Amino acid sequence: MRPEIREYNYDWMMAGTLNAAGALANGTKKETEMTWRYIPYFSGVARAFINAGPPGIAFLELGARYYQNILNAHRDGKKIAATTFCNTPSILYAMGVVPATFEVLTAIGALVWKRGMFDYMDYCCETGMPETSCSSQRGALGAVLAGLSEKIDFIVCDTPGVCDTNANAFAFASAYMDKPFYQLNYPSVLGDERSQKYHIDDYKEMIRFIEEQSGKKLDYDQLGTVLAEVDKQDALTADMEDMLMLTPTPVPPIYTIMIYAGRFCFSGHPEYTRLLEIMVDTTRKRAAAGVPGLSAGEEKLRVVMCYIDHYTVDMNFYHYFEERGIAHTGSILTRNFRDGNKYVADLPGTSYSIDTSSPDAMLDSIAQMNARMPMVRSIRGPYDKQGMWLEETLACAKLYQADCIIYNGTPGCRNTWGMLKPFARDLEKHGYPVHIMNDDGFDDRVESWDATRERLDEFFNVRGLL
Amino acid sequence: MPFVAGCDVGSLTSKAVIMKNGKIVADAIIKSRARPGDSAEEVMGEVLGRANLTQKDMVYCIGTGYGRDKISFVDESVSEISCHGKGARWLLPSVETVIDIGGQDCKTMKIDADGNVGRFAANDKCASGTGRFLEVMARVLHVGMDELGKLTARSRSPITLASTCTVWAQADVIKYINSGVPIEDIGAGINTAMAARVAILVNAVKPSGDILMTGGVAKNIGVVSTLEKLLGMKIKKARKADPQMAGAIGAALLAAHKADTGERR
Amino acid sequence: MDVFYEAATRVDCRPIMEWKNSGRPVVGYTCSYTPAEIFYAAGILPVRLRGIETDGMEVGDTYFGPFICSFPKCILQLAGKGKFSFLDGAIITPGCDGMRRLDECWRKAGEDYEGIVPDYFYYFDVPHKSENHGMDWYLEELRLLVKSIEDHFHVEITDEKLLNAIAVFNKGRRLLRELEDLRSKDDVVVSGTDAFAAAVAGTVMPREEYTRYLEGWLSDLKERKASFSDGKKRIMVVGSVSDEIDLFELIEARKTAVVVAENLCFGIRYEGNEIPETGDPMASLAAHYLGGSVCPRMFGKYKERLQMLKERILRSGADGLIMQNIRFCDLHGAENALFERDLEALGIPCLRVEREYGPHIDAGRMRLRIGAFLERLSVAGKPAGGVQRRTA
Amino acid sequence: MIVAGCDIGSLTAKAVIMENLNILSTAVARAGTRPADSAANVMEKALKRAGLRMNDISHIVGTGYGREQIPFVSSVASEISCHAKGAWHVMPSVRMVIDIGGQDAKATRLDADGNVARYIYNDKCASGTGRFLEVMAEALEIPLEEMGGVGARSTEKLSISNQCVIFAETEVVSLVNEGKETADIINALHHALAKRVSALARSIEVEQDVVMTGGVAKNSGVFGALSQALGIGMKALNGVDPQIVGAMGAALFAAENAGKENP
Ligand SMILES: Nc1ncnc2c1ncn2[C@@H]1O[C@H](COP(=O)(O)OP(=O)(O)O)[C@@H](O)[C@H]1O
Ligand SMILES: Nc1ncnc2c1ncn2[C@@H]1O[C@H](COP(=O)(O)OP(=O)(O)O)[C@@H](O)[C@H]1O
Ligand code: SF4
Ligand code: SF4
Ligand code: SF4
Repeated sequence: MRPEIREYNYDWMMAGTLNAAGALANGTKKETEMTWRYIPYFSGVARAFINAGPPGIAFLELGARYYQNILNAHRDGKKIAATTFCNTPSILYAMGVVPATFEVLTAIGALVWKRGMFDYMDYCCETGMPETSCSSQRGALGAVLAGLSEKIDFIVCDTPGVCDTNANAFAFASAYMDKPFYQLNYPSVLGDERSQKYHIDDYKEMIRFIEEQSGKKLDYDQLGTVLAEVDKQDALTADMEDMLMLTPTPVPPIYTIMIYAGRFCFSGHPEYTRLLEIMVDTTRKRAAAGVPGLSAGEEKLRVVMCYIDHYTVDMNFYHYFEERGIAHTGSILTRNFRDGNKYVADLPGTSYSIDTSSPDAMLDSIAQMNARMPMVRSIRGPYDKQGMWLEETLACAKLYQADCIIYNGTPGCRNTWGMLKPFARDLEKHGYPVHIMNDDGFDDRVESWDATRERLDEFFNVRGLL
Repeated sequence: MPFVAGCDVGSLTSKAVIMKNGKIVADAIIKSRARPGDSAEEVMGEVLGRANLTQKDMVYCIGTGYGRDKISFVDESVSEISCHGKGARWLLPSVETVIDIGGQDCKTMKIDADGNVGRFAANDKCASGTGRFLEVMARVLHVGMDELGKLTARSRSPITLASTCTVWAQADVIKYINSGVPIEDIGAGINTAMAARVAILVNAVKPSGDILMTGGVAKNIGVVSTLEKLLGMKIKKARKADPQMAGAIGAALLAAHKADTGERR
Repeated sequence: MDVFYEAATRVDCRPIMEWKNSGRPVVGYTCSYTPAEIFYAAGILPVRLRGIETDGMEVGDTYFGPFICSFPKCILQLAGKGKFSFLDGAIITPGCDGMRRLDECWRKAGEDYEGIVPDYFYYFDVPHKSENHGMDWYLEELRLLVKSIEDHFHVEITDEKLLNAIAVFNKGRRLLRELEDLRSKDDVVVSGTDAFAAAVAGTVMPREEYTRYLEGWLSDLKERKASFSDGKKRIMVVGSVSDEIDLFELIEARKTAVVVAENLCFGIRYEGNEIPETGDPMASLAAHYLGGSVCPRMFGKYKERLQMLKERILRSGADGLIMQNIRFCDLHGAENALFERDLEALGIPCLRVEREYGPHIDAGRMRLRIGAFLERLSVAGKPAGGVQRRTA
Repeated sequence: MIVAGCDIGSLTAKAVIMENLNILSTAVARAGTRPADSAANVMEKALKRAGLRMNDISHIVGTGYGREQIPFVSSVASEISCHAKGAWHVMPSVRMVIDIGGQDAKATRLDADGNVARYIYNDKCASGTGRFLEVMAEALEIPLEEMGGVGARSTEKLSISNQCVIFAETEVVSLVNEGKETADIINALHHALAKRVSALARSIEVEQDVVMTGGVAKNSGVFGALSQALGIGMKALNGVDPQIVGAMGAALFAAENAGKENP
């Protein structure tokens, strides 16, 4: 790691940058000019969010708050738990613990910094994490291992049984720094009684672990409040989803990332509800006024991302969709699999519902919700089994009227790359052109954006889509 | 006093050194041939010629390098990791950490006061951490090996390159050339990709004390200077001899030790 | 010994084919979390699946993506080439992500290559934790497995048969333990290559035949005077799944080292822990196979594994550890790094290498790394301040 | 109407001039560092052979790596489309085109109308590409053109397992050290490459007829080994140099475009 990078506290740096960007919208012209100079590498991204209107600004503020919470945690007498994006932070909020979600931190870093998270990723390898491991954890983990972030107190991870490389990153962090560790573990099936019970047993034990680590008992009133908030958020997200279904969609591509990034950072937190409200409101207005979601004006094509998006400098990926008139109808991360959502109709038994009537009902609800977070829901079992990746992708492609399906991930993702070729083949058999992006969503050294873009262009042209 | 020899048959170059009383009598370096046996004969012939000696004058001879098991005239063969450790110590007595980058391998090691190797790490991943990577890239850029190293200093904004694959990086490089990116920025990007890969390996052994680079890539000033930046440490210069010769020198020193302890043939 | 070498180096070795030709079923499994006793109790030969003898990866690469460890790819390659045609069944376990995707890849390959998917193809869902509900889940999985074997093969697996199977397997465990003890002595009478071949053979041979041979061989060994360890460095091999005899040969080729122990899932790793031969056999099997927790797929148990490794180093008197991981095996790759950090701090020299699996290994590169490591050990002498060996 | 296609690859530049779907002339030249120069050079060659001048050509389509840098083209098309187009034009029964060039390998499936149904590139490694053979030819000190012939004389079966070009090179060097025959090593290389490419083709399902295009198709050793690996006898594109198929496809697109412009 470059010595100059060692000089800055990572969280502080990020909080500062995001704060500055968020404040831009209200600043005077002169202040704005100053700030652009202060955050030169971030300007592309920040402009993208600011141009997205009130939701974008709210999102930047939310991001800043996220880092700020981490920075202030210990001062405020709170513990920090390192965790994964597919472990809902709502339980941590209910228990007064501050989440530090590696994948989110890496993605934001990759967007914000000119050099991406390269230095941190590489530092992680220096400590012994394999270079072949998933970059989404490696970035933030590198900063943590290098001691450049606020110290974390314990680790809760929920990918064992679903994604080795992810789970392994957290297990490594725990062993390397000697921090307490709890793993939620998922069976390869979903929806049957046995696995439902397993989810709950496992979740209860996790709560015991968090209680022990934080020194605070779970307060069910608090949990009830948080779940009620999640309930609202789910309904708002469902509204967004409905609007994504419209052709042409009034939802700009960049909104999809805000939906899930918000959820991964602030599920159950009123701040996220506010963000969603602003988004729904803005989108409704757009729809009413006939303003298309795409800056290109015309919607030429609709895409379902069957996995994650591409997060590198300057939001290139989202701009690309905007400019070419391609509607982004969400990725595996966008959806929440709440009962009653349209896309779960074709996926019986694989959704959850929220019931706050009793402490037990609340626990069951949150455990089942957690077991249906992105990825841990759909890539836990063989892809062609009931409710898993193939059925889910097809259900979404149908409902969102996708013209084609695109995969993007990271080379570290053994789990999806292990089945991707047959999976793509099956999707093609169902009549969907499939493009497999060969890059790393978090590390554009693996494939430059130019090369990635060329391949995308080629796909759309050769397959006669654009 | 006895003459001893070290012969380092690498994948790209073959080196031979004749030493006496801890001093170099003669050295030679040639481009490796397809068969290591041939390379060894040739480079040894060359160095013997320069010193005006014959193979019989060598009391003990140690072979090292990629082709070490194919050299007919040596008494023994030792891995290049151990030889580079010894050689580095001779080149710079204060050295504790050695980085050796040759044609097809990159190794970093800690050495003790006698030049014995302790912890070491080697690049097992991709060809991009090797000298061969630089050669391929230099060819694409139509510059010489020397010149490639000098590009870093001239560059203002180096490109970022996939450091994971030589051949794919080559594709990116061609793309950058095509789109008119200045050659120094491309070259600097190449050196940086290489240095980044090496830095990971260096830090894996926890560098301490004086650091020395051996092997041919030590001559690439772009890689060296970027590596210094990444590590935040200075890399010492070897003045006594060409760092590319370190393996052969180490082999000769080990040979001298064998000769001293009476293990002559 | 020849029997062991044959079994360890040939996919369709004689013992398997003899069993098969006598009309009895053979079932393959992929990972050591599958209790072989259950198959034995059902009159089925359990055979650990391997990837040796592949000379290309065209089938493996057709279905698996590029970033997958070469071990499951090699298994698929062999399957695609019809080398597993002797299998009546296969058990896929989510040992690691590459391994569990063998389920889809093998089935999909079956759409293209006729007859390569055994009639009985079963996904055995092993949890990643052995506490409470994890153990319950595993136990239930065992019951489901038993039930499905009974249904498919028309057999009955009684507790009595299971207890008997456990006893038979325990005998092998005791013998392997004896072998371990022999290797731990100051004078080692057996090369690591031979010992490993014997261990690997145990994962494919019919158990009774195996124990018979093992017993005979051990009694020969006990008579042996010749020492393999004279002036050599004692090595322990750990890391990724390995059944590669060549790797051990490579280490011992220069005659400066002898492999005295390994911590590999094909090697002698479960020795010592015998399974109770009375009581509830299913519960005992579950406790043994899941509770054993010796592999990094059981997340969060690093300290336990480090402790176990230290004890094994102590017992075997290893001078140094060779830690290998197959490329893209994150689990062992990361754990090796931790082991290296913690063991080097104790003065135990470690070599960490990344490699391809078996037939695809780059022997030249391995040889250099191992050679240099042995040179390091020979100057270092006994590790200063390191673990002092407990005298046997 | 006279049209042309110009294919600037990583290694070679190709040009084809056509009139009424008949080839007037073709040219292949080594590509330099600047695609614009390579294009001008190869185009000049083709024009000269056809006895034409640039002004005589009504439409030119560019393709290949350097397609964006060719100054004189009217439009561009991807190599995938061009190779498919060219191959289908020569042989309408073709359902799969395997194109191995210097920098990548691609398998493309076509429907009965010659439209691209699916395609796939080589995985992140270069070991299934022409570059692999180039590097090896250099290490073995033997001209590329002779590899096919030399490999055919092989008597002993060797295998080269390393997936990486650079590492495979050292594997080759060690085979040389062991005293292995060059013919056997080359044969092993052909099979190694063929196996990698066959995995590519199979993952999108192989359908007959299969043809091979791109420079590597000229290597009879690879052609044979790939047929073997696919378990399907590939068809030869009669009378057409496989290396120019991409440029020919581009010329065919040019004819279509020109047709649209001046019906
Ligand atoms: N003059 C030079 N300037 C910069 N780099 C050089 C120079 N000469 C050689 N190199 C680099 O050194 C490498 C060869 O190193 P060497 O130690 O001779 O390898 P080996 O021992 O494997 O043959 C070449 O690949 C090249 O990258
Ligand atoms: N005459 C030949 N005989 C055998 N192989 C050849 C011949 N000419 C070219 N090749 C092979 O073809 C490759 C170049 O193919 P080509 O289609 O021209 O590539 P590109 O379009 O990328 O420039 C070379 O890498 C080489 O392996
Ligand atoms: S599935 Fe892949 S991208 Fe997702 S968390 Fe795991 S490794 Fe990362
Ligand atoms: S290393 Fe562990 S997960 Fe892998 S095959 Fe062995 S026992 Fe199974
Ligand atoms: S990615 Fe490139 S350099 Fe790396 S192994 Fe493959 S061909 Fe070699």
